[in-house]
Amino acid sequence: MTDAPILTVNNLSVAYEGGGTSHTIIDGVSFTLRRGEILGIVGESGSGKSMTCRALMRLLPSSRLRVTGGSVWLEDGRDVLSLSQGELTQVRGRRIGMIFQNPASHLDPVMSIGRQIAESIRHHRKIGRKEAWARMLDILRQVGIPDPESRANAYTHEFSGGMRQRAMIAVALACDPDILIADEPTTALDVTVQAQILRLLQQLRDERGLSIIFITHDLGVVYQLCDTVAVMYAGRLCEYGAMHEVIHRPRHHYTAGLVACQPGSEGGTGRVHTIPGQPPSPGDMPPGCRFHPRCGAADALCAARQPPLRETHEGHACACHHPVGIEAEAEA
Amino acid sequence: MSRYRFVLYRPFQLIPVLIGISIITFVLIRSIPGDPARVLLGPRTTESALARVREQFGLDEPLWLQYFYFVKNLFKGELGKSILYKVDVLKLIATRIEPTLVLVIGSVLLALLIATPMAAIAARRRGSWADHLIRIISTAGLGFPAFWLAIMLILLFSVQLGWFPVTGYGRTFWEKVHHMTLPCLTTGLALAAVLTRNLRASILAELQSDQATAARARGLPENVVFWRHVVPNSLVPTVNLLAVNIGWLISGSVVIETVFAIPGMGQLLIRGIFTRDYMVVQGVAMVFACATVLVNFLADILTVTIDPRVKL
Amino acid sequence: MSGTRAISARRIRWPGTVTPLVLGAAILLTWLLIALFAPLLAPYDPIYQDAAVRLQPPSWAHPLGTDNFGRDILSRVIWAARIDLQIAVFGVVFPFVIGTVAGSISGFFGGWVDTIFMRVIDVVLAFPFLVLMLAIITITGPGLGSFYIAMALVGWVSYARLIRAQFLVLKNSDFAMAAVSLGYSNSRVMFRHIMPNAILSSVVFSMSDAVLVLLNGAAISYLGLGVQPPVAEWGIMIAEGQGFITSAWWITTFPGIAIVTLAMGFSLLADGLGEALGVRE
Amino acid sequence: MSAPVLLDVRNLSVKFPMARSRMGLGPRRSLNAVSDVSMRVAAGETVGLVGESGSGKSTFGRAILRLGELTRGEVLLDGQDMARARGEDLARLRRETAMIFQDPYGSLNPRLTVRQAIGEVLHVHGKKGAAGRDARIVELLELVGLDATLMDRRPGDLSGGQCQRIGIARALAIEPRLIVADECVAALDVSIQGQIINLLMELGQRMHLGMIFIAHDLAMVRRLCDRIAVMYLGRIVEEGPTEQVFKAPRHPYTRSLIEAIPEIDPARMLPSAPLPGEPPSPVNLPEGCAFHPRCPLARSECRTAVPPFVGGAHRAACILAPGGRLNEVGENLPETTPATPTERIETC
Amino acid sequence: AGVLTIGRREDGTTFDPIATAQNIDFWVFANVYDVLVRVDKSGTKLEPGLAESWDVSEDGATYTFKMRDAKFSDGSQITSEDAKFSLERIRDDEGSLWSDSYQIIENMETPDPQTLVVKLSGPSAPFLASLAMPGASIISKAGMEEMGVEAYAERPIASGAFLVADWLRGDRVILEKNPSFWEADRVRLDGVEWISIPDDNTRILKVQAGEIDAAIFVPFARIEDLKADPNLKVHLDQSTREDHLLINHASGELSKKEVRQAIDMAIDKQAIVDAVTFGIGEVAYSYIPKGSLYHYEDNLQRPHDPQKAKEMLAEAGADGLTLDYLVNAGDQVDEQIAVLLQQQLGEAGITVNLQKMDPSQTWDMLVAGEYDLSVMYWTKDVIDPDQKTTFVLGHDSNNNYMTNYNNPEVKDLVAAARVEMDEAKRETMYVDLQKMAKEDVNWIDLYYSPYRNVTQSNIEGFYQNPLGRFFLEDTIKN
Ligand SMILES: Nc1ncnc2c1ncn2[C@@H]1O[C@H](COP(=O)(O)OP(=O)(O)OP(=O)(O)O)[C@@H](O)[C@H]1O
Ligand SMILES: Nc1ncnc2c1ncn2[C@@H]1O[C@H](COP(=O)(O)OP(=O)(O)OP(=O)(O)O)[C@@H](O)[C@H]1O
Ligand SMILES: [Mg+2]
Ligand SMILES: [Mg+2]
Ligand code: NI
Repeated sequence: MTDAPILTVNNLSVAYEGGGTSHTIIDGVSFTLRRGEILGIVGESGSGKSMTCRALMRLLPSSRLRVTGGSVWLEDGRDVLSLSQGELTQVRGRRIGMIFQNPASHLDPVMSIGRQIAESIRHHRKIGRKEAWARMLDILRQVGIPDPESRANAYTHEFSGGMRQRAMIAVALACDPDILIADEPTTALDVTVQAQILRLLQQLRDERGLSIIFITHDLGVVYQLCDTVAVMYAGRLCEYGAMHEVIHRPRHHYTAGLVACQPGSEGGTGRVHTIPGQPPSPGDMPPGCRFHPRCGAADALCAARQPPLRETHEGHACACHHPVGIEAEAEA
Repeated sequence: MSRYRFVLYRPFQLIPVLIGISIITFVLIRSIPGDPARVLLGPRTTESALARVREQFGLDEPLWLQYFYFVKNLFKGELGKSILYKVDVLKLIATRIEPTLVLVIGSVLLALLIATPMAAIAARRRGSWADHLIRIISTAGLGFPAFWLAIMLILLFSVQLGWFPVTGYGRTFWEKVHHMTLPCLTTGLALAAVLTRNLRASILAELQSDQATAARARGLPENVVFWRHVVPNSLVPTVNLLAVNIGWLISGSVVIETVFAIPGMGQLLIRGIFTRDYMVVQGVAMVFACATVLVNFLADILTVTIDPRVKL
Repeated sequence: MSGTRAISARRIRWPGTVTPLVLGAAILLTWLLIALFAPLLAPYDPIYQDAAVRLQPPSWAHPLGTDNFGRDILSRVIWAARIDLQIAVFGVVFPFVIGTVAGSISGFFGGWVDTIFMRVIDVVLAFPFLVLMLAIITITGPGLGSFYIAMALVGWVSYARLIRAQFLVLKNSDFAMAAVSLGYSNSRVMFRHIMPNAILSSVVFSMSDAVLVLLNGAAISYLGLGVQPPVAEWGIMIAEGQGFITSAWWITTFPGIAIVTLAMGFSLLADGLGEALGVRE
Repeated sequence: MSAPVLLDVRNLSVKFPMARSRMGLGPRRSLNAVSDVSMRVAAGETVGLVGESGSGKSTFGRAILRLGELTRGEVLLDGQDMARARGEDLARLRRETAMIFQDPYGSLNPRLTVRQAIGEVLHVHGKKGAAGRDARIVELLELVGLDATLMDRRPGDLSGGQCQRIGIARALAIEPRLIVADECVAALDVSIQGQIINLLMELGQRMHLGMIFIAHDLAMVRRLCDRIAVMYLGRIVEEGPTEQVFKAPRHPYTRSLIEAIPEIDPARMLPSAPLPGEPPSPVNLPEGCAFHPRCPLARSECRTAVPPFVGGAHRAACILAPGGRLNEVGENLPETTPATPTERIETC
Repeated sequence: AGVLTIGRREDGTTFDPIATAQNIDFWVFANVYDVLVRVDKSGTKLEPGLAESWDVSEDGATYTFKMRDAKFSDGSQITSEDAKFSLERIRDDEGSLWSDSYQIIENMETPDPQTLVVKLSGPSAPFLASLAMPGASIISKAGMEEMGVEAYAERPIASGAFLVADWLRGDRVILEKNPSFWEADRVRLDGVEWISIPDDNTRILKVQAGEIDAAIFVPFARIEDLKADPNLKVHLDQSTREDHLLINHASGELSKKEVRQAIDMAIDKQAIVDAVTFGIGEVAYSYIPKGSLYHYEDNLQRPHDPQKAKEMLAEAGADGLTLDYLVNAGDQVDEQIAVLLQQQLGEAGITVNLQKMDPSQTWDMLVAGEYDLSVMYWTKDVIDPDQKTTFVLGHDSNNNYMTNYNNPEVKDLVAAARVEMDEAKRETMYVDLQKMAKEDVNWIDLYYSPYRNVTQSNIEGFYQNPLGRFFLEDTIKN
């Protein structure tokens, strides 16, 4: 892991405008990614994890959604958000590859896997058909697809779930990008297969120095895989820092709750720890700290003012007026 | 290839359909009031003449026996003898099949030629004036009665501009092309309206599909995404729509052939119905039904070819 | 692409917030009102023949002209709205009901019931429907009643197929399964739980089907088996005016426009409903 | 188990017919979704059923409630066979059992309000006169921790967790004795999952319900269930008291499954060589033990014969398991990979 | 020189003269086959055809024809053997639609190739005229025996002015000049194409666009503007067509003569002529059409007087009369008349229910007597009035042409007129018949209308005689 950031997301915001209303979906998200780093983004469903990644690829799923602010700096100093359409196609795939949660729908069903990969290679590398095909086979082999020569001609539906996800990874790796964005790539898979995929990603990082943004809502996966972690809640970053820091010493009450919720950790019986209440809906955000209605430590300040993301510790930032364990630590 | 295996056994599955069709045509046409003998002889005739004609064509036999003969003939590959024309129906159909075929195929081709670019433009520039224009035109296009549109096109292209002949079929290849352009355009326009709307919708859906997004994420330029990943995927529902519309096209041919004096099966059928020429109606309906079934079969093959997921 | 589109979207919107749904409904409502108030709106008796004013071009006295019997086209177009709306409605309602019942039975029970229905549907679909309709209409004698009978006998298959497909999906859906697991009777599951969800796509389809029904009516009129004269109906007005198309264009043009607008109303409504209900044809 | 047996499933098999091959003339093949599965559930007991996707868990769950096809076997409810019940008997099954579904939205009719959805159950089962019905609905809603103000909302206006609770309330409305919950928390957020699990735990105890809890997530099962059954390709390969199974799995598949759970525990890092491959298709199952192609311990015998399901309260279908052919003595499974749980340097 | 292209409504059905009753076929037969005796251009006189001359025996039962020296299109001689064969076929063949009309022929002899002797079972005034019927066209015996009926019906061996070069079914019949025709010098055209164009509009548009030389069956509505076109010539040739309103005498009040007379008076025929035929037709007053043999110019014409009609109905105890009117679906003119009559009869207090029916079905209903009123027309194909008279007044079959008209006196007179060989006597008999029919109102005569054809202005000599025969042998294309 080197220190030079390969991707810097600054104050990224996304809003939804339609039907006469407009509301913020992503609100000022910032983080950096270094070479060889695996950044985990966790959060509940609808907290904006996918949207953040799509925004930084400029792949928002609807014309009613728009990026309302912020910047996404690449290593070479370009801002993805202000690139021309042509430059963008060079960044996508070539610099940043993307793996989606549901490979079945994200692969073209009517084009063979091999052709899809070779297509990207040829497109970015401007090399011959044969050469591209050979490279494609290489990549398939790397992601662990047995017998790539014959499997390359198969279609998506002929692959099993795990194989599809490997194929998806192969597609993302086709042009040897520096950054890989993986949007819940293992959620749909069985645990045994999930373990295989996590292993593969780790290997790729180790062998190629790939930087990975890994989206999940399973803290266990984060623990097994990531170096840093960003916790999102209701469109905002609420905690961000080195993985062990955040998981072992969560500062935000939401993160703390999440960690405590993890049922398997001690195998005990009795009630599971829960966070009371429901996450807010995007059109109807509470004022102040968005977590305060569900937070045990909330007071008037939380309801009134939005807490900024502050560094509480080296490399560990948290957006909370009353961070967990800060007083305790000060005493120690 | 195993996915194409249905090509072998599908024809067998048609047998019950064909039996059903033969019974329905048979019963239906015979339950139409009116007497073919009387039609043939006109009003100035005598009972004895009527009786003789009925006997000659077996119209005096009990219905089940007539059906038995009809089926027996079918197995011999015959469709019976026309009451009006006094020739074998198969022979009549043989002389009439080409124009109808040309009309249907021509309409489909023209419709595709019109609909594909229109749908592509409308979908890619969703919300632009071009999109709205295309949507309005295609919505209105659904509402034109075919025979009225036909006359309008004739007035414009034949009478005013003189580009195409008013009616007829022609004998040489180019003559046929020249004659059939307007009729094909008439049915083609209506079909194009349907196709444009459908294709536009499926392209729009496909443009926002996950796999198109993924293709963009791979850095493929929008054009490549569109032509290689969006369009092929949106064709499948359109192919099926076309197949469903084939019955409608054949129906359309009945009217269009009358307006444009095309010597096809539609005209034969209409005259058959009005003159109670049982054999002709039976025969043509059987041929039309088989054609519809065949077209659906072809559509299935095409679907399987376009979309590797489909198994039949 | 979506990203840039979001930033530099250039959209021409329908004036105000006119959506296809609203526009379609407005057109239909207009025609409905015209039909309802035909006696008030029509300046003349639609079937009164006035030999003195035959084949008059549009004028103040006869804004849309007169036909070869001296009947006022405007009045006929207005009165015809009654018949044509009726055609569009009844031409759809009967097939809709029959098809829905057949399709739901076929889809819900499956097995040999389904097989039989499917074969029957295959057979009916294999016929060019206009031909089938012609045959049925000649059997029952021309006129509106026969037209409805023919439409019902031929048109139900589309609805049956749609509903059946929906039932096949929905009967395995969790909520249908839940209903069964809660011990509800078959009919309750079928009609209270599956049907309301299955029927949406047919409702949307019925709107575009109404367009087809109108056009079929016109084609049948052209082939001479339309409504009884002297009733004013757009299809038959066009068919009758054919002979004057070069000399008296107004006889065919106005009923033509009427059909196209009504058809557009239905299509737009179908589009809008489909969008609103999340159903695609 | 001292409690009386509520449900006794014996040798249940479910086959799905497949389309005939070769011009419809070839042999009729079938997909063995569930083969020869037996299971007992006592009143007040919660049995967890885990296994990978496609292993037949849902099919099993549906079959015992007669919501799906059932090819062979018996389903005894209070000793009465329900597998082929009709009419009144089937109605009794429906009255005494209920199912909770995975998709919280999908299992509710989108057109019915909460009041209608629950009221309908009460109406059909004649539980309460129209007068008392609303009160009972409120009571049920409170039972699952919902506010009565939600009564007139439709599923579309509710969150996933709320919908799931309504699904549970509706299931409870018929006052069942046995509940089958099919992945009922998989679609929910982590923070909500716990709420539902707690609710089920509470209800199970309070109402002395028998429950079959189908899940992917072993951690949840461990928390909730008294006993656990592990399915692989349509068969139960291991069954026993939860803690015993977790502590000392007897089937290599169970062990791999437990190892593959990503946990926040430096002592339990993912194996560096995870279980290879994926479950084969249930259409053409491998000969012998279905797990052998992926099994790190596979012997040549595994290829030929299906291992018997042996053991006492904790049973497994593996020749290497205690009581299995090669392990009469009852040692635990041999280790396959050296125990190198961590390969990352702890930073804190 | 040149090929004449003519647009017509339908394609022909066959070239076997005995196997069709359709005008559409007959009109082409007249170009392809010659007959023993022809009808002249006026449509009222017979003239020699393939029979150069003929003698009638004293008793009027034996006819001796002398055949002309003429050849078939295959070059073979047309002999009396062929004539005999043709007449035997129409009388005896099981496929003949006309056998009833020729049963009068008892036997035929051919003493030599030029002589045909026909013996009738009794005298018959209309016999000679019936030989002019296209059904009695002369075909080649050898040719038919060799080719078989079906092949002959497709590509006949012609005895007339043109031969069938090709027949594209459903599209067109292509005729070429028959060089072997005995009158070949008279024929100026190289050929004729009969093209079927079913839609009235497009058929006319095609002439207007100059794509064809002529079109027949011009709708009344188009006559006016076609006349205005300098490139076109409109031909309104006298026809024997008469449109009439059938009355079912067996239906309730309609059995009363006074009621029928009242209906006759309630109808404004001139209005029909104006509205439906655009003034091209003429009010009809006798069942024997104007310009036909024995037509009676001075027959009674009841004035249009709805008031009087009302009174007469009241007198007859038939006020508030409600009648079912059968309309032929698909026939514009029929529907127009129906709509007009409905309004006119309404003015006389008669309620008319229109019942639109497919034409094939209306016949069945007419024959079954399930109607009150219906419009039909009759175009003669024989010059002699006997055929029509028998059908309409002679109680021969179909209940007097579906009307159930029953007047024994009239019936006897019809039979007598058939065997009366004296021209003058016969004429008075027919005049009486016309008067009696009018008095009884067997049906209501509506209007006579001409054949309506249009040609390019460079076509000369395009003419259709009242029986519908086109004289294409005299037509010139410049
Ligand atoms: N096409 C869209 N139009 C409008 N809003 C959208 C759209 N897609 C997503 N959203 C909203 O954006 C917010 C963030 O969604 P996002 O998909 O980023 O969540 P997520 O954290 O990835 O959730 P999950 O874990 O379910 O994938 C949600 O509130 C969602 O409702
Ligand atoms: N109706 C059906 N027809 C045919 N095959 C079926 C049907 N339902 C299930 N199957 C097959 O039966 C097998 C078992 O499916 P089942 O849904 O029971 O698995 P599961 O263990 O519940 O999986 P998951 O964890 O994904 O829910 C699968 O291979 C599935 O494809
Ligand atoms: Mg997401
Ligand atoms: Mg399942
Ligand atoms: Ni885009």
